[in-house]
Amino acid sequence: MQSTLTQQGLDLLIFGMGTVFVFLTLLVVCVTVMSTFINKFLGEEEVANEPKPAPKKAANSANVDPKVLAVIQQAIYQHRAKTQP
Amino acid sequence: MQSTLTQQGLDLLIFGMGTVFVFLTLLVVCVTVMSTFINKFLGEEEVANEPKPAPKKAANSANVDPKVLAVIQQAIYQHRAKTQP
Amino acid sequence: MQSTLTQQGLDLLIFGMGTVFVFLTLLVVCVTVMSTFINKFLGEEEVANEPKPAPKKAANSANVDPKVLAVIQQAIYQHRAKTQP
Amino acid sequence: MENFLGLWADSGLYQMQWGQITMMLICLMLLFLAIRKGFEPLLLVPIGFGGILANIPGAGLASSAVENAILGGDPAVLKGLAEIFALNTWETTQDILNAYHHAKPAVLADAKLFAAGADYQNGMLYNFYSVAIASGVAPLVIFMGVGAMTDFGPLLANPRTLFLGAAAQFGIFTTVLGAVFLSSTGIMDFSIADAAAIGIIGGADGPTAIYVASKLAPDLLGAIAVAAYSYMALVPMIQPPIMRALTTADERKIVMTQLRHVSKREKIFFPIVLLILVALILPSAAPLLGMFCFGNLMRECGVVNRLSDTTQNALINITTIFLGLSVGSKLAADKFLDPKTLGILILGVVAFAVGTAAGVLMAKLLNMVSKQKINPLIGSAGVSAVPMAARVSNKVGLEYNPQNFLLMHAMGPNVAGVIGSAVAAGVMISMVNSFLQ
Amino acid sequence: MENFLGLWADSGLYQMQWGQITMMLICLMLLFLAIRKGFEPLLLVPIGFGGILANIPGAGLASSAVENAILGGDPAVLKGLAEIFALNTWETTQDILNAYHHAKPAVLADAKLFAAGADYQNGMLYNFYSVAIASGVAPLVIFMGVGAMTDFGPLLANPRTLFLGAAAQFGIFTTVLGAVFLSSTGIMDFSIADAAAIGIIGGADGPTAIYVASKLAPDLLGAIAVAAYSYMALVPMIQPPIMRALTTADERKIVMTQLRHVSKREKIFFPIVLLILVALILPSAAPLLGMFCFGNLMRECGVVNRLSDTTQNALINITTIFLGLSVGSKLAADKFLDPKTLGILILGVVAFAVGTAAGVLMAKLLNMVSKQKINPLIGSAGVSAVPMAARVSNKVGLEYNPQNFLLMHAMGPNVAGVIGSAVAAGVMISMVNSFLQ
Amino acid sequence: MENFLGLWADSGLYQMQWGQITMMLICLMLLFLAIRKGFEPLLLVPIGFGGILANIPGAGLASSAVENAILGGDPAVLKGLAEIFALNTWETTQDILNAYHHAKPAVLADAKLFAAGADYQNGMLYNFYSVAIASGVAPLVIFMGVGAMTDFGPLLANPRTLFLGAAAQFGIFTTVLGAVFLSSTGIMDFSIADAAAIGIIGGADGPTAIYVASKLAPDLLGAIAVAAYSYMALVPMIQPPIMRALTTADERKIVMTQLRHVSKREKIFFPIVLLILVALILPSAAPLLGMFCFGNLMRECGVVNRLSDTTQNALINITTIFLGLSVGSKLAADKFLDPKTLGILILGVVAFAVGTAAGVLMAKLLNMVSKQKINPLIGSAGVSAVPMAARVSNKVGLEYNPQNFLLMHAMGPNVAGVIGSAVAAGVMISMVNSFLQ
Ligand code: NA
Ligand code: NA
Ligand code: NA
Repeated sequence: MQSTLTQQGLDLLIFGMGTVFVFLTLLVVCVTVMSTFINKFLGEEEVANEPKPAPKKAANSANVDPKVLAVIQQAIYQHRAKTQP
Repeated sequence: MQSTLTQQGLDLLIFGMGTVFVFLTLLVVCVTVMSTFINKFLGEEEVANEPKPAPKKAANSANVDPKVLAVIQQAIYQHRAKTQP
Repeated sequence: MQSTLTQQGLDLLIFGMGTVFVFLTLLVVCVTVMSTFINKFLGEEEVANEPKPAPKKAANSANVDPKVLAVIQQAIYQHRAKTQP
Repeated sequence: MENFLGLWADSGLYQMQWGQITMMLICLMLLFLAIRKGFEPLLLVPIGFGGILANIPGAGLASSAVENAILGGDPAVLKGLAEIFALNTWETTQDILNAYHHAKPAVLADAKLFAAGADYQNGMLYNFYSVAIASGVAPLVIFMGVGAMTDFGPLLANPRTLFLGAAAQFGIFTTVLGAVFLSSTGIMDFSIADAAAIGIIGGADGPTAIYVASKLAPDLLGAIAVAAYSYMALVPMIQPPIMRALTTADERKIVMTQLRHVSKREKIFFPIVLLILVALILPSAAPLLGMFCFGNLMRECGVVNRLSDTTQNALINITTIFLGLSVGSKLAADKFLDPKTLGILILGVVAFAVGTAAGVLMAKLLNMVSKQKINPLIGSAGVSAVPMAARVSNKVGLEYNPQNFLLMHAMGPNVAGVIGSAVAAGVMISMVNSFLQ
Repeated sequence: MENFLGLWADSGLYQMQWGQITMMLICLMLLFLAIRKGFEPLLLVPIGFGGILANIPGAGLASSAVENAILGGDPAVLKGLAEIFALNTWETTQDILNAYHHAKPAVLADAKLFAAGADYQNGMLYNFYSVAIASGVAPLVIFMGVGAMTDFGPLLANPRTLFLGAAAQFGIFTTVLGAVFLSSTGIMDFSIADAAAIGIIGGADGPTAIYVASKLAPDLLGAIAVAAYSYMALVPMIQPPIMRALTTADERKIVMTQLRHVSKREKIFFPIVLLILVALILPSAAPLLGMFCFGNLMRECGVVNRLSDTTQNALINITTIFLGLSVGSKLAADKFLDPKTLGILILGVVAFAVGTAAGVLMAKLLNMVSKQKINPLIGSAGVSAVPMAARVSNKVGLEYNPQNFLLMHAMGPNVAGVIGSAVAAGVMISMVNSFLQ
Repeated sequence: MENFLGLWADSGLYQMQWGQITMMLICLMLLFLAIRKGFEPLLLVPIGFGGILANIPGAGLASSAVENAILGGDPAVLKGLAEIFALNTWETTQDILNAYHHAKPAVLADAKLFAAGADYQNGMLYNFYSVAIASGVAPLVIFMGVGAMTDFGPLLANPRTLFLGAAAQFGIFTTVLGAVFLSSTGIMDFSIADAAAIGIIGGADGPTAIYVASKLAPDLLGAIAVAAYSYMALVPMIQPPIMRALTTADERKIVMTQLRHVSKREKIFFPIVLLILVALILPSAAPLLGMFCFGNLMRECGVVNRLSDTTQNALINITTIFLGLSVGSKLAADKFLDPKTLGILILGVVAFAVGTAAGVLMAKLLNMVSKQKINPLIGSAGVSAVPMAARVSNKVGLEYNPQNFLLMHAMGPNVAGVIGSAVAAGVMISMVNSFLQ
């Protein structure tokens, strides 16, 4: 039974939007349950197999003198220019 | 009409070399026109969406003490040896 | 002539293990001959087309003050966080 | 002399058609927008350049071996191909091209062997397209890379923002209706598959749009991708008026409570929970969301950093280059210079506008039923366009309260929008396929 | 309403089978072991994730276009395929699937064209598997990367340790016998090809195991790869008891003489010597050992550092991602949830144990005939499992003499084990192929 | 016992032929030149190593599945293949191999399915070659990378140097004539396609030579690539005598005016202008020059640095590895140990010499008609061989005037030579194809 084009468009709107909302609502529920479960039962004992990836760490900390940083940055550029093929 | 091998070789030489010269001559013309146009009408207002790529900048400037550079380079090697998998 | 499964398994064991031992024994011989030859005839004149790859060099040397290293490492992180897309 | 004439007849100038000139100018404009105006340059530079390559007359870079054989025009070859396509009568090479485009795979296989036998080869861009897009792999790898670059922290801290991401997908489906309307009124001629592929522009997510278009409407892929990326770049112009029109000054000044800290463990579990939900509810979204979750798990699990780094750098960059060139191969004049493209461009901007509005209105709706207020300006970020839309929310917010930084709050709906449009993509592919069977 | 039912019938929940749920739980456990317990995460994270994707009901991500066409269940399509497979009578779709799995390449080509004509496509993971593993390329590239990361210095300083690497391969071949025994007593049903593929788990080398399994027993690849990587991660638990049981306290305290300096030139010549030996003696090991030697030559020759760096980073990482996902595609329920998997897991641990014992005993044998004593604890490192097994030797050694650092000494047999199992792989592929002809 | 004999019969030593031993020695020499003498190591290390792999007897790494089936020698398989190739009578397997090499694609497809049905597989290097070179993609990607590494500043500052790059291509076409002459006098047997492919060695540009050879004379690709890279490495020995012979001491001391500053914008426009010129004049050069311009635009436009970086590093390195191994696969004894190879080596050095001379003479010609003098030593840089040839110009210049740094001036003709040989490649492919139709 081939429905008309308009009917198909309406179907897409209704069932598509419906699925999106159902899915994301379920996700809200699951995420809330998950977060509650983790924070309640598993405690804040962090998974620390490896240190936090470095770049992110750096993005927050800024305890290096900007002038020193500039010199080093320059040095790194030169170093790269020398070592890179 | 299949020409002989020698004829084909000569054709390649004449038309090939001809095309190379015609093409590169046209390129000389176009490039000259382009440069004149840009420098005359568009001014030297540089496209500066992003800073010049770093390595090139470094290749020209050399205002870091070579000794400091050596230390830092060493440090970078150690740092890499430590952080790289 | 399709031999039985057990026979095939035994064949694999005998000829497989045999090949492994023969091969690695030959490798021991070849490597010993090679090392002797190189160290005797070619001398220790190192192939020095390029400096030893940097990371390995660094892994052995440790003549940079760890505190300086820490600062520089930090600087590198910041540098990366700034320059990396 | 004969050779000289041959070279001249081979030259681009001799074979150039107006359509190709027009397309080259359009592609040059895309390059200008990308390089000078910063319009999503990572994609639009390769797309624009690929588009120029695709329109070089006589080079056939975007054509398959069979197309090149047909365009070659050798009578014996044409006759052979016509026989393979079971064409009894044909007048122009266009007839054979049409037969080729509608041929069944088994016939195509014969035609390919015939073209290879006559020494015709696939164009470079055609090969790139086949490997990168027709197989579906490039958009999926990009999605994996995007997953590896996405921090779900803000979304996990405030899961309600997922509703904003859901609402903004309204733009997708109303656009589908719009395309269907244009079609039923006879203004344009879009099939339901075309309409769905056009709608996904409203998802404001490049790889999703390319993935859906490659599945449902490969002919429109060029126009859809160009529209999607262009409008994503235009978000700072499209969204603010709509956001202002639908909110009061008081609403725009709402200060949201600071986001709670999200633990590493929550971030590790999230992609797995999302994947399982996809598996249970919507298998048709599994390729897109599966790769997305995989990238995110690699990022967050902390034990495969070297894989995650490569995914975020070398792998996504390489894929982007070939994806862009491949999309460019679909900017051939005969496909792009069509009234449909105009329709796609108009419908695309409608999609963005409706999605923006729906996101803002959903935020206002949530404020009616909830105590913890949401600044409706972050609703517009639900369309995706990461991170542009979130920045727009932040910027408009700062105009009304210079102390109110909405960026992190807007990142929640922003990444929710990515999930939302991937879900929408899954639904549409699944439903359209069932319509067509 | 019809559409809603369609969506529900399409949903994973509706189509989910117990096998798929079980496999998902198993894969989640693999992810847990990889992320929380550090079990070879670089491989087990992608494998586990790929396994979940492969078991999403209705998505068919791990199925070929023909399988998807059969599972689609359209009567006309089934009829067409049954005709192509020359099935006169068939009752369930399983009959057609069986015919598909036993079809000759020429028939398969027809079936593929038919499935493409009916608009069915290969699943994403199936494509990954075809490109990465069925072609053999991914394990070979990984092997090249491993070669580029391997320092043969310790082995060159003490070539006798190659005998330890040879002895440890005993685990491989006794396991083959074990599998054959299980089969001949009727407990399991392993062919000689299956037995050989299972035995290679004892090689303790992931890419070698995957390469051999893909050639000899693709159906068992998932279980074999999971067993190989899991046991490699369990080496610190499997090996020490065996090492202690077979050695006396005095033997464990043997202090080995410091390794001599190995010149750069020796390191450059070694991969070439090894390659030539392979060429002369065992061409069937040429792909694996050839790529390994190539990687190592790039590393040591000092003039192609940029190639070597890329091989060790971007290239091996990209390949690892797709290799892992591809292996995961073989964790489909119908393949993995089979008594054979249990047999593979049991035989795998036997292989590790026998290999460990053989390595230790070989070291003791060498001590009987040679003046320069070897600490038998480094014999266990001959199984490969680089660098885990060498670390275990070191750790156990330190327990008995806190000044006795065996790590560098153990690296010799450790890398010798890699060569040994690649040789064993070559022999087995060559012999099994001759059995089957 | 039977098995032992089988293993012995399988071993390389038993199957080794003199040709293979010779080729291995040649490849070892290539490795020696690359590693010890620094001859273009990035390419010659993979090529040399690939060449050894290709000549491992019995491994069939460089053979297709059909070739491996023929070489396997099973009577039933041979009979089946002979039927497919419609051979009524045949005596040796060589007859069937010949039939295979001349078969039409449709017949090849049947033969492939038959070989697959008999469980034969493509060798590893054959697969690499198919994917990397036969498809044309690897040389094009390398060209993109070279584009991303090229600074056109010196050329834009002094566009006249383009004429030097044009003149140096004279070496290409005279070598074509040379090859044709050898052929017409009966000394060698080169077709016009062979001659064109050999001539391109004079382009002094590796990827261009490989690209043209793969299109026009795949059988000669190994020898052509080896000659091209070897002579590029020998540029410091080949060029200086010619440069000295054709110039006076005064000419060599000419000091050129410093190059003007070139604006960023000119550099951005240049690849676009070049591309449009290619599109208008010479579509057959579009693949090579298109990718080259694309790489350069990514480099200069400044908004896609992450793509440009990856192109210059991970992507070009990965491609180089597989390109090199693939070229090595064409160093099989039966192809390389042929009088033609000797002819190619001789013609190649002639090409370099003529190109060098033509470049120098063109510089002198330009000096006759122009006021601003060019040091004719930079004319030799027009052959390409970037940046070796420019360095040679600089070095010879310094010998005669220690204050005269010609390096930057020589970079202009040097990169012009790359464009010139890509143009020549386009013309030759286009003209040879028209000859053959
Ligand atoms: Na979206
Ligand atoms: Na091993
Ligand atoms: Na050149």
